[in-house]
Amino acid sequence: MSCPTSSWWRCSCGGRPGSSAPGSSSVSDRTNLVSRVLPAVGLILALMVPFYLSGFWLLLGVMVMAAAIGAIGLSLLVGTAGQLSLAHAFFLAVGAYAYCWFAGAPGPGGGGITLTGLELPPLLAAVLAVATAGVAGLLFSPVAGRVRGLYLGLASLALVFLGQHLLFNLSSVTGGFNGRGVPELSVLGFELTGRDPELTLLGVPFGDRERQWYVALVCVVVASVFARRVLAGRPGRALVLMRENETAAGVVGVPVSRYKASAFVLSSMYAGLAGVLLAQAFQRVVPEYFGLVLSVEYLAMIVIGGLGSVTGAVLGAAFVTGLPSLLSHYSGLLTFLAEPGTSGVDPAVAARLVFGVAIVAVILLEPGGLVALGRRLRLAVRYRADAAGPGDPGSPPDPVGHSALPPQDMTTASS
Amino acid sequence: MLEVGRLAVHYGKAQIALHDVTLTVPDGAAVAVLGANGAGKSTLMRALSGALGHHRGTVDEGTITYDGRSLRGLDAAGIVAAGVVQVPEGRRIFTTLTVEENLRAGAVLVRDRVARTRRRDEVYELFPVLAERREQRAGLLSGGEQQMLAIGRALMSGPSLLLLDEPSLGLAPRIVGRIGEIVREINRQGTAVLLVEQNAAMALSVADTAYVFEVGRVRLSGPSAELRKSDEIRRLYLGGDAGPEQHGPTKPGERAPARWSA
Amino acid sequence: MSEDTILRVDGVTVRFGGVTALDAVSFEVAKGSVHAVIGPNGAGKSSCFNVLSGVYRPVAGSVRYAGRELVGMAPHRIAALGVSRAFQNLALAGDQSVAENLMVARHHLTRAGFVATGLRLRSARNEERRHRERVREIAGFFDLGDRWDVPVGLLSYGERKRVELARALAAEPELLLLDEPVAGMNHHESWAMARQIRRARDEIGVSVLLIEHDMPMVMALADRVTVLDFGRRIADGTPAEVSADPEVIRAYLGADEPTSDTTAGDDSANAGSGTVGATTDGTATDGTTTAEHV
Amino acid sequence: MTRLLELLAVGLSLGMLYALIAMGFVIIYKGTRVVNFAQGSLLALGAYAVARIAPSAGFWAASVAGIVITVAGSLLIRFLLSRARGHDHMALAIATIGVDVVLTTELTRRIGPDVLSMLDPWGAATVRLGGVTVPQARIAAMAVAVVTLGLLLMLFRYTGWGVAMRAASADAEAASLMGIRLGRVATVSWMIGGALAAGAGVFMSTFPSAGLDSHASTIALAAIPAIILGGLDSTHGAIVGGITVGMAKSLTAGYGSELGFLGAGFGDVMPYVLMVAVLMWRPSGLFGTREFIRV
Amino acid sequence: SSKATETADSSSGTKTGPGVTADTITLGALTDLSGVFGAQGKIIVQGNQLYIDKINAAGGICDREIELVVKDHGTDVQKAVSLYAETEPEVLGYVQMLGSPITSALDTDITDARTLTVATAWSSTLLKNPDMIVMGNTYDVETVNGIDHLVREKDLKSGDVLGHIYFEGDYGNSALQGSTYAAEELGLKLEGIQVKATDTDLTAQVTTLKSRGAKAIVLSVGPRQTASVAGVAASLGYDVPLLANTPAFDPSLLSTSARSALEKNLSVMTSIAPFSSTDEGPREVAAALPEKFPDTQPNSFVNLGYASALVYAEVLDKACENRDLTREGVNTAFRQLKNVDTGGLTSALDFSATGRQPSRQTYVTKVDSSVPGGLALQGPATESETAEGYTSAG
Ligand SMILES: Nc1ncnc2c1ncn2[C@@H]1O[C@H](COP(=O)(O)OP(=O)(O)OP(=O)(O)O)[C@@H](O)[C@H]1O
Ligand SMILES: Nc1ncnc2c1ncn2[C@@H]1O[C@H](COP(=O)(O)OP(=O)(O)OP(=O)(O)O)[C@@H](O)[C@H]1O
Ligand SMILES: [Mg+2]
Ligand SMILES: [Mg+2]
Repeated sequence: MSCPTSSWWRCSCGGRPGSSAPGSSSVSDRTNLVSRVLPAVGLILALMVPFYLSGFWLLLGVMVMAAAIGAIGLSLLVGTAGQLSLAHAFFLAVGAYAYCWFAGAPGPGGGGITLTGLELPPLLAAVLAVATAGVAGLLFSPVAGRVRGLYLGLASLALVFLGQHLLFNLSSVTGGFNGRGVPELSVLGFELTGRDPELTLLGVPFGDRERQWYVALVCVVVASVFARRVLAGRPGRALVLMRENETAAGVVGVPVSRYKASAFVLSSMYAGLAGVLLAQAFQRVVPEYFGLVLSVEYLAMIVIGGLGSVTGAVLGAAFVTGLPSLLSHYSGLLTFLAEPGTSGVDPAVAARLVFGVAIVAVILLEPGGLVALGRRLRLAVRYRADAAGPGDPGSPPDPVGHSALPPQDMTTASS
Repeated sequence: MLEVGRLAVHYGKAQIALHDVTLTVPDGAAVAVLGANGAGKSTLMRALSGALGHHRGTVDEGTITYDGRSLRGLDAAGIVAAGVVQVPEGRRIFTTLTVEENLRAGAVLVRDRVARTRRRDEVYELFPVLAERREQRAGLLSGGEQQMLAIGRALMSGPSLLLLDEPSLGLAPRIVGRIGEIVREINRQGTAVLLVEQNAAMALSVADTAYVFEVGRVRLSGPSAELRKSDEIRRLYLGGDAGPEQHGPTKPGERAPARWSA
Repeated sequence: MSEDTILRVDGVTVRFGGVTALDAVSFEVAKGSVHAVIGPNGAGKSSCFNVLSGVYRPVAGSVRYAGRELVGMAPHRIAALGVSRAFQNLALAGDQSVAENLMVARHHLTRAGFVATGLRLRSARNEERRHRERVREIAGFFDLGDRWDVPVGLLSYGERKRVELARALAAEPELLLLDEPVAGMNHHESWAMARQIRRARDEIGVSVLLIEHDMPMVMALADRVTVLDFGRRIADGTPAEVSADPEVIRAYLGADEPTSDTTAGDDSANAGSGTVGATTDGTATDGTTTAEHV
Repeated sequence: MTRLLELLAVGLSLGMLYALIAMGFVIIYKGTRVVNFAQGSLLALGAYAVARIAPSAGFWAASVAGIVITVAGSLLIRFLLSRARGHDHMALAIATIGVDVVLTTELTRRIGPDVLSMLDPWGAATVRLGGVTVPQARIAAMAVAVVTLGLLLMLFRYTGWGVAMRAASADAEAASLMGIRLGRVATVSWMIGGALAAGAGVFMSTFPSAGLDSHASTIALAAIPAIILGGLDSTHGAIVGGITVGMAKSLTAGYGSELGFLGAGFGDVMPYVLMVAVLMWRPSGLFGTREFIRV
Repeated sequence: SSKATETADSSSGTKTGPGVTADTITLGALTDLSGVFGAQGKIIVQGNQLYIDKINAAGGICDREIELVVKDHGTDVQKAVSLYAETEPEVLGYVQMLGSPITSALDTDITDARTLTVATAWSSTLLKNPDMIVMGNTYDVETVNGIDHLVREKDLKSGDVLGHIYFEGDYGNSALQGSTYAAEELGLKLEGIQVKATDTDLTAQVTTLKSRGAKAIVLSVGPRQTASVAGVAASLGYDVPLLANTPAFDPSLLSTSARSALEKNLSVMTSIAPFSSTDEGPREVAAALPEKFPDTQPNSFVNLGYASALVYAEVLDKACENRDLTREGVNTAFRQLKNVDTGGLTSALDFSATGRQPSRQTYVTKVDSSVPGGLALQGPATESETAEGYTSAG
């Protein structure tokens, strides 16, 4: 098999690093159980979080979940469909700003700007914002028809710069440099992401962060289940073959340009949703945020998590979004570090250094990302458990294959 | 002389591909390896040429020595430097390079410019179509042309042991014949050859000895002439022209799927 | 086009820069037949398949299939018409299992889109189940049953080749294009494969257009053979006729014993610019344009 | 008219800088297929080393030391990447982001609020060429870029390096089966890339720039359109791309008020617009290796 | 549930709120220590620290010690927002918040939570936030005063072309508002060019201004850009006065090749006194800095940090007087400060009304490498006639 040169994302054919070993069906019962029970337990824990943790943690959680949605979208596009994109920040911005514009009220903004806005019901505005992001993706997808691989990735970067330029300059929509405030998401006067009306559950006041947590949780669960199913089903298979060999995919019956467009649309809709949620968390959207660094961070999320995997995208989002905050939150505990303000290595610098090292470490340990790392650890544990159990651990598993020669004694003429 | 002793190889997690394989290629000899799909022939080649790592495979035990020197610890480039060169399965030509550059890439270890040019001309002589296409991107060649290029490229380094993994794959009968001749010719000039082939007739006509692999083990081995006479070999690898009906599915009892009606 | 002709290729010409890969090639494939295309390496056989499956657009000529013109049609539309192809150089998704690789061939037979799949609507679930069963059956037919869950990248070359074939058949085609289906298989395996191809024709009723260098197999399997050399058709006829054709022997077989797949000597390696086969209708084209990927 | 000429000269001089930066990216990509996101911080590392050493040892000795240090840095990255289990180029590229974070953070801490001077011999000197002024430092940058390109061309022509590099990046396994030492190819690519980064870092911090400050590493990103324009794996593409981007920037900045309708600050977007336009015309840049799939 | 709800309880007659206990008052500083503005952030933190040390040594405020919680956002908006959420419940307010994208993003949070915050920037948009402390006059007023100075002292005449090179964003826009106003008032033709922080070679911009015949250039950029402009202008033989806003100069520029050009032509307009000022406040800073932070080079940003903490302390003193250390109380106290004397660190500050400049007086300083900090005061802070008629649009 010769290497399709379009596979910019790995060097050669043969087994994909970290792809699952064959013959795992023997343990599928157990893994099935684990894969069913684990998410349920996780979900219950996630539902309980707002009753126990403070605003900082809730906000961190909301940001991680929002990023996870964005990362799932990007993973669909890059990992599954093989369309490298660095334009994700742009689509996030489209979602965030479109929501603000659809739901926002006209009026004076900062710096002498008069803002416009449609004052639509927030939920409708959110749906429209996601749709707008999808349309933006659709409009960009023809470029992917012509430009491939890394070139496509870096070409899409142009969208980020163009986008930021627009955000700064279209100030009646975006508020310009100072951005614009984010209307609360609400249904019939009940704010899903704000504080109005006041609400107390089991003695815990349910303010904006608590509510946002649940909104984000619902979104992330729906988004990941949806993505997982798409990947396992008909569209997913078509996208994967398109990634591996575009021409062959067409011949096999996959309408390639339509699928490319669909991948861009779906991915940017995910980004749009992530943008809406992030806007809720920030309560103000500023153009500065939606830059190159953000795009690269999303790429880092899906690679660190494991390309093409939904779980990976979520893990990667937690890693890239959560880790720096956690590190700086706890870096104060490292008392041997210099005081902030001195020129030594202070906690802030240490946190950043650790973050950088962590990125390198994850990838060196497992280029397949956190999912692959997790899978490997699980396998290692299982092997150890199996070895301790009955059966002969030393005997090699049956080589797979089939016999061509009938088992029949034949004089071996040895040389 | 290449000596492989009790070689065992596995891929990834416990996918055993070779088991207790012992085999020798005497200096200047031509040895053929036959076997069904998945028998482990390519795995053997990869183990010899140091390419297993690229497939997440590892040698578990056994020895590989060439001229008394162990190849097991060497990387692929080191093995080439020792004179052992492989034509990989599936051609693996450099698709973005031109034909000429592919040949040049095969000769990176050859310092002598004159020798390089001479070998290149020899390759062009062997495969004139490559000379016609010398400026074309290799990836655009036809399947058979790519196969010729893969063989030519391996010849460029002037190996003392040539490992050929299905060199006749996808070649027209006339060229297959020529490949056989070429291999014989290379061999006559002193290069030892280890040849994996599905075209058993050609392989046995070229090789002095042959090994038959089955599910990761050496099932049979012996002089080509003797193996040629074996009924089993004739039936499975050479075939008296029996026609398709003589060859049932490899597993009995498979029904043909009925016509699909949606 | 007569009732029992499923495919008619007429005067197809393909050029790449200076290379004329196909030069006014014409032939017909009868419905329910196995039709072989043979010829030396680089003769233009795969390019011909690329035209049939919509990958290359010829500068001249037409391809009629079941009453439709295929030239200019997008590859996926051609696939939807029931033309399916197995590639010479495997084109599988390496990290996907055999199952997924075969299922993708059902694309044009299935409907579930992003929304239906993502929401796991009943229709999508049923469809998936029905087609999976069927595909499993086809995998069994190609002896891939026990490889069902294995990622294709971990299979040996010959096994992958079988997956490629199974995928082509899994598309439930009317016309099956097979590009060197038995390359990389040993004698026994080749014949087993030949048998499967014949059974597919006999029992499922597909028409087969086949490129192959394994002459004994072509002789045994094909009802009719077209021979290409340097992009031109040099012969067309029954296997017996073709293999006796001196032009074919000179350009392709290179031996006096045409059906032998063993060694043979031929020194005139590059004597291919011989006369055009008798039946070539030689539609002249000026064609300064090159063929393009579509 | 003179204004146009002047702006073109400015663009050329700015373009030389981008060309140097771009060339570093290109060499590493060519040899290893890794897009080195740490190139920016390597640049800053080189300039930082020169700035620290120059006061005691003089500019030239400091430059040599700076190159050595940067090459050591880039070899460290290469070593780290070689430890990775697998050869997924994307993953490796992301790993270089990690390296970049570490290096940038540490350099920012060390540079502090300072703007460090290179103490280079050119200073603020300029030459007049046909009525337009070009800084000497930029002429030196141009000389370095052209000489490097020349040396690389010679290297590629008279040794197997060019082919070996391209073969290694086309198919690593097959290349190693041909006796190409992947490790050595990678090492040499990273060394050249590192040395170029140091050079670019120095010229980035000489006149008409003020010197090196803690923002330095972000500036390398401005060279991205140059790399793509020219073709990711083409060294002369890097030079052409660099000059094109320099021209585009200087012209849009110079005619900013005439182009006011495009919004303020369009000069930074212009190279990207140009880049996309070129890609739509030639999907692999002006000189990049064309990608294709044949079935 | 283990999650506590916050209550503002009172003890010993003084009402308290978040960030205040019986013996400490906790203040936050959200700044950049590791990112692109890390260097500046660090120095301002040092200034904060110096003054807080002084207060604590003198027994604190309201019998409480002042504690400073420093958090690094690395100029990353997302991180800043989450750091704000993290620190907000534990602090009374912020003695420093660096970076205008960040102050913009947190604008509403700050008003919601009523955390009195010193914005370490001078854009006019900050003025409308009732809980924001701006240390001096905003960039627009600074610029108006500066241009007026050019006209009075540097032979700039009505009808002349005035160049203005500015960053995109709040800083540049704010300054541009000022220069637009001043140009109109003084009959100048304004030629504005926007640049980015990543532009370090401003040859094209200077060439353009030269060909347009600009007689002076206002610089609302970063130090590197300032040096580049000065250097390029000198090499082109383009000898015009340059006028820089507060953030556009850093003393380390004096070790670059642009030094002589800067010394010759650059004046810096600022409401923060230069390090070399001989007033009481700056002298105090100059004496304290080498003791605690011997590595830090003299820089007027230390004065800024010091003055910020000083103003905050004044607010707290007032609040203590009012016996109300809740956030509302602190804000009330803040608005009662009509005339804060920073000992010459800044011009006198009046915070009594939201939306108004705390000060309309600006120092004119000149580059002088012989004095610590590189800037020499040219006289007391003054408000120009032109500026008197100006009101910020923000
Ligand atoms: N990269 C790999 N990872 C895991 N298993 C592999 C890998 N490559 C091959 N195998 C398995 O090892 C066995 C031997 O494969 P090998 O490629 O050596 O067969 P072969 O004899 O060359 O067959 P063919 O004639 O089809 O090329 C097969 O069962 C195959 O599935
Ligand atoms: N896309 C292309 N660009 C340039 N040349 C091409 C292209 N496709 C095919 N060719 C050339 O056209 C000729 C015919 O190629 P084709 O693949 O059709 O041959 P083939 O008959 O299938 O040969 P084989 O039996 O070796 O597979 C070859 O010389 C090949 O180099
Ligand atoms: Mg094999
Ligand atoms: Mg072919």
